[in-house]
Amino acid sequence: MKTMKKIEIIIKSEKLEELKVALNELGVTGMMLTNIMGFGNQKGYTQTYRGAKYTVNLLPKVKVETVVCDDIYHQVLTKVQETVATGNIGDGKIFVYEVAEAVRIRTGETGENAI
Amino acid sequence: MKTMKKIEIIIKSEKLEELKVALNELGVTGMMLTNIMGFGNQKGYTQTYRGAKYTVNLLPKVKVETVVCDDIYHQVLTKVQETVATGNIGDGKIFVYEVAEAVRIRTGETGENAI
Amino acid sequence: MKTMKKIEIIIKSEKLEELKVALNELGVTGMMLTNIMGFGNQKGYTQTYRGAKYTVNLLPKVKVETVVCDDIYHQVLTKVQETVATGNIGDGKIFVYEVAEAVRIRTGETGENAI
Amino acid sequence: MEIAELTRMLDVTWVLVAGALVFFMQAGFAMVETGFTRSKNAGNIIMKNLMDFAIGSVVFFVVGFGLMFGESAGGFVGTTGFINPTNLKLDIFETLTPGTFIFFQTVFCATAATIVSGAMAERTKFLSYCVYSFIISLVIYPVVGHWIWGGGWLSQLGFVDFAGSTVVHSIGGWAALVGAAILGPRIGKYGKNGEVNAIPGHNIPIGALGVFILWFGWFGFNPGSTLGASLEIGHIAMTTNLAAASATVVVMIVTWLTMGKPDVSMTLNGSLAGLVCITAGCQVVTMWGSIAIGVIAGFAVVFFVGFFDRCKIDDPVGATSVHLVCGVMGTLLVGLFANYAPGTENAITGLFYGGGLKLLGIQTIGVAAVGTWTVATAFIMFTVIKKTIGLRVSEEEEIRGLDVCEHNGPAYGDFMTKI
Amino acid sequence: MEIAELTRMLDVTWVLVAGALVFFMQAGFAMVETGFTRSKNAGNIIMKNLMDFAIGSVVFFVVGFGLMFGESAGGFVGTTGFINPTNLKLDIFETLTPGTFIFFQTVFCATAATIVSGAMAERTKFLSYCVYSFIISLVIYPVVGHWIWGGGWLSQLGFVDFAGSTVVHSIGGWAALVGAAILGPRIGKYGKNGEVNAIPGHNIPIGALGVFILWFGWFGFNPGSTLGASLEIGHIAMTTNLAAASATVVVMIVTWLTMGKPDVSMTLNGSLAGLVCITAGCQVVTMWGSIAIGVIAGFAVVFFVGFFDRCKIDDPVGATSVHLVCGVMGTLLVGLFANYAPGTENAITGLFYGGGLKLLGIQTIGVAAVGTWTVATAFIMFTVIKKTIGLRVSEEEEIRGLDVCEHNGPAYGDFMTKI
Amino acid sequence: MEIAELTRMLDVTWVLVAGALVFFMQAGFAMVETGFTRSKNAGNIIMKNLMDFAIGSVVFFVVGFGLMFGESAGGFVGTTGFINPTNLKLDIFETLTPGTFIFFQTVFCATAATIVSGAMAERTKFLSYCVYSFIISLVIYPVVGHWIWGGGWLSQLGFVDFAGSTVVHSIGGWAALVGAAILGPRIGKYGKNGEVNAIPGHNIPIGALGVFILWFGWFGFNPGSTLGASLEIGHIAMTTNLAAASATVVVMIVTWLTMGKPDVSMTLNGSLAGLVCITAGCQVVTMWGSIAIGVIAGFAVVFFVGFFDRCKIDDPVGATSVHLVCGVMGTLLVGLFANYAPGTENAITGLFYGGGLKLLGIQTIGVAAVGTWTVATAFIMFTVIKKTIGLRVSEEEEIRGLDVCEHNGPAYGDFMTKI
Ligand SMILES: Nc1ncnc2c1ncn2[C@@H]1O[C@H](COP(=O)(O)OP(=O)(O)O)[C@@H](O)[C@H]1O
Ligand SMILES: Nc1ncnc2c1ncn2[C@@H]1O[C@H](COP(=O)(O)OP(=O)(O)O)[C@@H](O)[C@H]1O
Ligand SMILES: Nc1ncnc2c1ncn2[C@@H]1O[C@H](COP(=O)(O)OP(=O)(O)O)[C@@H](O)[C@H]1O
Repeated sequence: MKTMKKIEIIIKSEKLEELKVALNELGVTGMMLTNIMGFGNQKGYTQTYRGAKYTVNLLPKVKVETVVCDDIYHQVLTKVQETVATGNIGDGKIFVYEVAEAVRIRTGETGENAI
Repeated sequence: MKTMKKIEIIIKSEKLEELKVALNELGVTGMMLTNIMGFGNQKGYTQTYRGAKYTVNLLPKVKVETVVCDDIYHQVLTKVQETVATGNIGDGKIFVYEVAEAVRIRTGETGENAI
Repeated sequence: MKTMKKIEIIIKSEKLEELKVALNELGVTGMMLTNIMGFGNQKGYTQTYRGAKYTVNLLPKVKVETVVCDDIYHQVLTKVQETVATGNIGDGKIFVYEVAEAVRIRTGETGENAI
Repeated sequence: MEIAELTRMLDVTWVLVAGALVFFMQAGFAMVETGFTRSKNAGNIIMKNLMDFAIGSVVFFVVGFGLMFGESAGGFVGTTGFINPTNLKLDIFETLTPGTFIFFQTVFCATAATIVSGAMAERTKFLSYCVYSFIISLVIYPVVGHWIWGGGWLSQLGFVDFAGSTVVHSIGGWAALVGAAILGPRIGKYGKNGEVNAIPGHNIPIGALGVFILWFGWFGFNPGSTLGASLEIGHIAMTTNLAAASATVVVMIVTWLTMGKPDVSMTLNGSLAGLVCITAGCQVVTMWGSIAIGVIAGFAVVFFVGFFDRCKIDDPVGATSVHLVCGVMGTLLVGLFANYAPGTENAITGLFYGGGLKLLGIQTIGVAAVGTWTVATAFIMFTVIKKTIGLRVSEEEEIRGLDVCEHNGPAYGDFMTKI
Repeated sequence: MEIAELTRMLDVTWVLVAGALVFFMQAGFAMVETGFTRSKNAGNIIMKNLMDFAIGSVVFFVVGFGLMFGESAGGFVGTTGFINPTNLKLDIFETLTPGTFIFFQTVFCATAATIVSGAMAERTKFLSYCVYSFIISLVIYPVVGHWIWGGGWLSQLGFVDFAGSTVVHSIGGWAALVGAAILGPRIGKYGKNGEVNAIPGHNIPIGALGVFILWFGWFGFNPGSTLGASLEIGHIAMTTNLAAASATVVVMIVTWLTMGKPDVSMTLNGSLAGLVCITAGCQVVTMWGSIAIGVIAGFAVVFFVGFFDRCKIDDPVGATSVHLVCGVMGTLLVGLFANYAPGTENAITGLFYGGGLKLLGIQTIGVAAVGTWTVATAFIMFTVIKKTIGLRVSEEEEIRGLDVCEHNGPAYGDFMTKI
Repeated sequence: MEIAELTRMLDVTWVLVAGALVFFMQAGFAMVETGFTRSKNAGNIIMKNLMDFAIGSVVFFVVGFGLMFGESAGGFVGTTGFINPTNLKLDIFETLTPGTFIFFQTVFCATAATIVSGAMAERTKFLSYCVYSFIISLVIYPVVGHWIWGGGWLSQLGFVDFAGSTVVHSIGGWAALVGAAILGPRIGKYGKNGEVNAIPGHNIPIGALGVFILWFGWFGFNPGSTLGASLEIGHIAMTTNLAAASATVVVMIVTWLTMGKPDVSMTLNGSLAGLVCITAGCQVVTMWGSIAIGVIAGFAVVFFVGFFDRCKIDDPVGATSVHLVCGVMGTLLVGLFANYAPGTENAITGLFYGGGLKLLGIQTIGVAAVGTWTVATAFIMFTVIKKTIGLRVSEEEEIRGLDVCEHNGPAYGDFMTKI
């Protein structure tokens, strides 16, 4: 049985459209998008509200998760990195995890067939 | 030491109540619910706003995560699939991951005792 | 190659500030914060709206995720538990997962160098 | 300029301003109903409030006004003045001009019509609602209007409904009750074991704004019903305000004592309850009478919101408790509290001021007659709609929300909604 | 007190109340424009609506009023009354007092100015918008105002624009059109293959509230344009209301038939279209005439929203379709539907009532002249702004949102927004 | 009809309409305060605004009015007219009728009362706020009202406060200051190292709507304070509008220059600052005087918002800077800018127009006296409340939000809020 990986991509929402296109081209079968607040090297910015300063150090990011078969996993990693990178701080991260099992609820299929 | 698994269930929010009941009956000790936007086989739909068409291809879904001991893991998988399946596109997916450790913050207990 | 872990911490939002400070002191390089609704030992509460009772058993929680190298992993676990614990129901949980790979999108660095 | 003409001008000016304030109540209703229901139906409820006014304005002009103020057929219904109501020879046209009077009557008709949308919110088919709007403004409201304000049989009996607790609010309320009952409750409102589940509103601030707008508009609704400049309008504004204020205080206290905490949306309903309840008698009761009426309205609205829930009639915004219950009660209370111009020819005196039971009897007859007419016609109307085009959206549409299914997408395109 | 003085007082009272209602339309514009655009720009659009009124109030007082009502230079522009407009010797000051008249004119000027913010929403630099506000209230509006309401050449021709379809709405609309065209569309509005992408508004309920507020304010705008107490105001309120109502119904039906579902925000635009379209003729057309005008406005607004999109002129809130198209059309339709005081000296009669083509010709000249003037001056103004301080924010600012980039953070600090 | 009676009717009509506009300001306050605070307390702030009006309406009718307008005890307080204020024999009842006058005074009293909720928002116990509302309308406001408008000692001195910069706004402002100081800042507002942390409001559009509503209502508040039809109301509307507009422009520029960007919520405060500041002198200053007053108000409000923060007095909506500072300043500026009816018997002339220091002196006495009285009584009241039922919610309640803890759940049931 081939194994599967979950790729978790943290990006700015501006890059989402491009990423979606890229992933579709690679043939990923699905994605989950979550709004998150990120904290990383990008240090946030300062705003003034009614004369009082406040620092916004949690920045809105989008977390894109997709589960893929091991075959295309490396391809996806490379393509995503290339698509999204601008070279600026705050470009984001990719984390990868092993997936122990996958089930398609509609049919009950499992493993690779489910994704 | 027995191991633990995280079960990640992506469903439509309509099915949430039933899923909650089912998981409770199985004796899961907790859940995390997240609003996500999903993209899968279900192709979205088209709306007309002021005469201009736009496609909604990201559909709102709920991600339900629960960490369970290996004992009940298979039971949970089967039950969830049965409870949620309607046979229609968009029913959702289940993904499973290994959990390396769990801690109950209140007491500091770890492993199986923590869940 | 040293491995990495993802630490997933579920807490009440009141504790978030303290947790952020603690994690920063430990030198974690980034975090992802997500709004979730949690269901656990804490049984929720009952509200009355226009004379009708309703039970709120999903409580708003914050999920804090951080990916760390194995070196500091144990340290983080202990520190977080100590910082956040109040001894009351609803203090939250920590779950840990193996990370198979990490990429810094900006530079393309991978593994430990990426986090 | 002669003094008579100047007087007319002042009459026209005042009634026009009052009419504009009453028009603005449409915004109030729209905001209350939007705020007290769920975000997935916000665009739909807006649209219903907009369309009942728009459709109603046209059909009331073309037909309704004639039925209400045309030459009377036995005190039951008007029979002339269709298509061109300005051609009617009404006395009031001599002072107010046709335009002003028709305008003022139009916004009153629209108030009755718009009450129903709240009670039937979150599950009614949009097309069916348009048909309902058409019919209430075409015939249901004008006929009762004829009885009471158009010189019909109830007005001849001596029935007192100064600004429309019965004509406007109870008609809207009865239709709302019948509609909500035939329609059935929203999915999930009542549990299998009979428990009542709360379905909280999504935007209390905008609902509260609606209540403030309505309260504001009521200073046109009640004082404007003098249909001309008058020294009485100050008194009317006071009774209106005191009834609303005391009802608000009572509901706040009652919910605090019986539900543990002062309930915001119910207290807002309380203000409306006081306003509806004083509407019939605002001119004929004393200021202390208005406080008493407000207090009674406050108790009533809390009780009846619970009562209708126990009857499994699901009224998301409390329209029946506010408009029907307090409309009826306000009309009856005139029979107790009226104390107008005592000792004069025009005296209107209720039981508590030595007027005996006569007025109370007349008020009861009026309430019963209007109730019978409205329940009967509304029942026929909603049943026919149900059997033909259908009254209710499908279960799937109800769950997904009417904005996405019946209109052009969500009302709040940018905000994330809770699980 | 003498009757003449009392008459003056009634005049003053009525016009002041009407003026306050017109002021309130500022809130209506702000809410419509906010609700129909995205949440990331909500604070900015609020600020623009606030500042055009604030800046405009001051400059119109200091300079604009003089250009509009000062001693005429050849019917083209006023030349006196700057700095201290109260010193002018206008006849109308004798009845309305200077304060009341200047106040009323100020709020009209501000209405014209505020129309533009909607069409240029979500991408215009705030500073540039302030400059624009300054100039339209300083000169663009007052000059046309002089032609039509200040005794200038168009009024001498017999041009009829009772409450300002042309003076107020078409000026705002022309400037909006020129501004939106020079500015270019929002990022993402038009696809590479020419497709039109919807960018839905973020808060339909508050947009709808804005429409209700505008409709309410229009009962000051149109009837108040009598500039004194008058028996005509009831008729004017009726024509105003019927036109708005019938336009609303028509748009609801047309969108339902052509787009599959009744479109909420477009129907709300429909109400405004009817209101704008009846504004020129509200006093001189019959009630049935107003219904006809409303119906035409309804069709027009739906067609032109699509039309401007096909021209790739991005107008987020439909301001050009509503104010320009219906403003122009409403003015022309006076030439067809006018039927005022037939048989008297003051008769104003359009083609359909046997008045021949004369009035229509005059109306056309007026529309053309105002269009030429406004397009020319607006073009110069926006081009100069573009070349100097720049008209548009940077791409990054547009994507992140104007609230964060041009002001002090998001308008909704607590709510999560969608991906 | 006689001319005298018709005049009375016009008086009554005008004052009633103005009173309704002033009532509507309650909606404005509710929206401003809701919009400028956090979503977790939105239902609570609504409820406070509603209840201070409801409670205040009743107690002012029963007791307050008598204290304000009853037979004077040495110019200090009224002593008759309790329970049944309509029985008083006031001259003004002869023109306005008791109902109209009491109504108008009620809505003014409620304005003073409602100011405080903003400054004490997001942490005050609801019960304590109800007690406060009761007391301010019962005694604190009526006593000062008696001094200045009830024929008391200040009015006899020649103190000028035409529409209530001192009576209404400074009373509300002083009470707000004392309340906010005794209550302490919200958790997290001031850092350990003395830094001021911003706690942004959650709904700027609705806050802006509130400002527009207030501005609109002010056209009742100021011109209506003529207490009868008058040719002066146009002038008053102009000074009101120009002051508000120029203050708005000034704040926009000042925040831009000093904070880097034009601040939306502060600019909105600027409009209110101008309105409050012109309220005392709106009738007695020239239009250019009103612009000057507006400019001063604009500078003041920006400075004092910062100043109170440096004093660690946490006023979430800027109520003290707007109502207290500009109320006091507006009253004093009358001493400089007054130029009313020069050369006549009724002349009121300030320093800048050759009136010398006398008026300024009287104004200062009035400001000081009202300040002393209000600070003293408010201090006692809030201290007693604090010692008995407690003034502030628990820390946990403050963090979770008052809507969930003190009422029946969140105000926005459907929207997800940020972390
Ligand atoms: N170690 C980490 N664990 C979890 N999330 C991280 C980690 N490092 C970064 N992130 C997430 O990735 C986002 C982008 O990271 P950042 O450090 O700004 O990128 P870059 O390294 O390209 O500058 C952060 O906002 C955060 O949400
Ligand atoms: N490979 C995948 N990786 C991540 N999420 C997925 C994947 N496939 C599906 N999903 C998620 O599951 C949801 C339902 O999937 P869908 O393909 O519509 O179900 P079905 O296969 O039953 O038609 C999607 O909206 C998406 O969020
Ligand atoms: N087995 C589990 N799987 C997933 N999430 C869990 C699990 N147990 C608890 N949680 C999450 O942790 C939160 C806190 O758990 P809770 O049981 O209330 O803590 P405690 O055990 O300290 O009382 C819950 O709201 C839930 O979101």
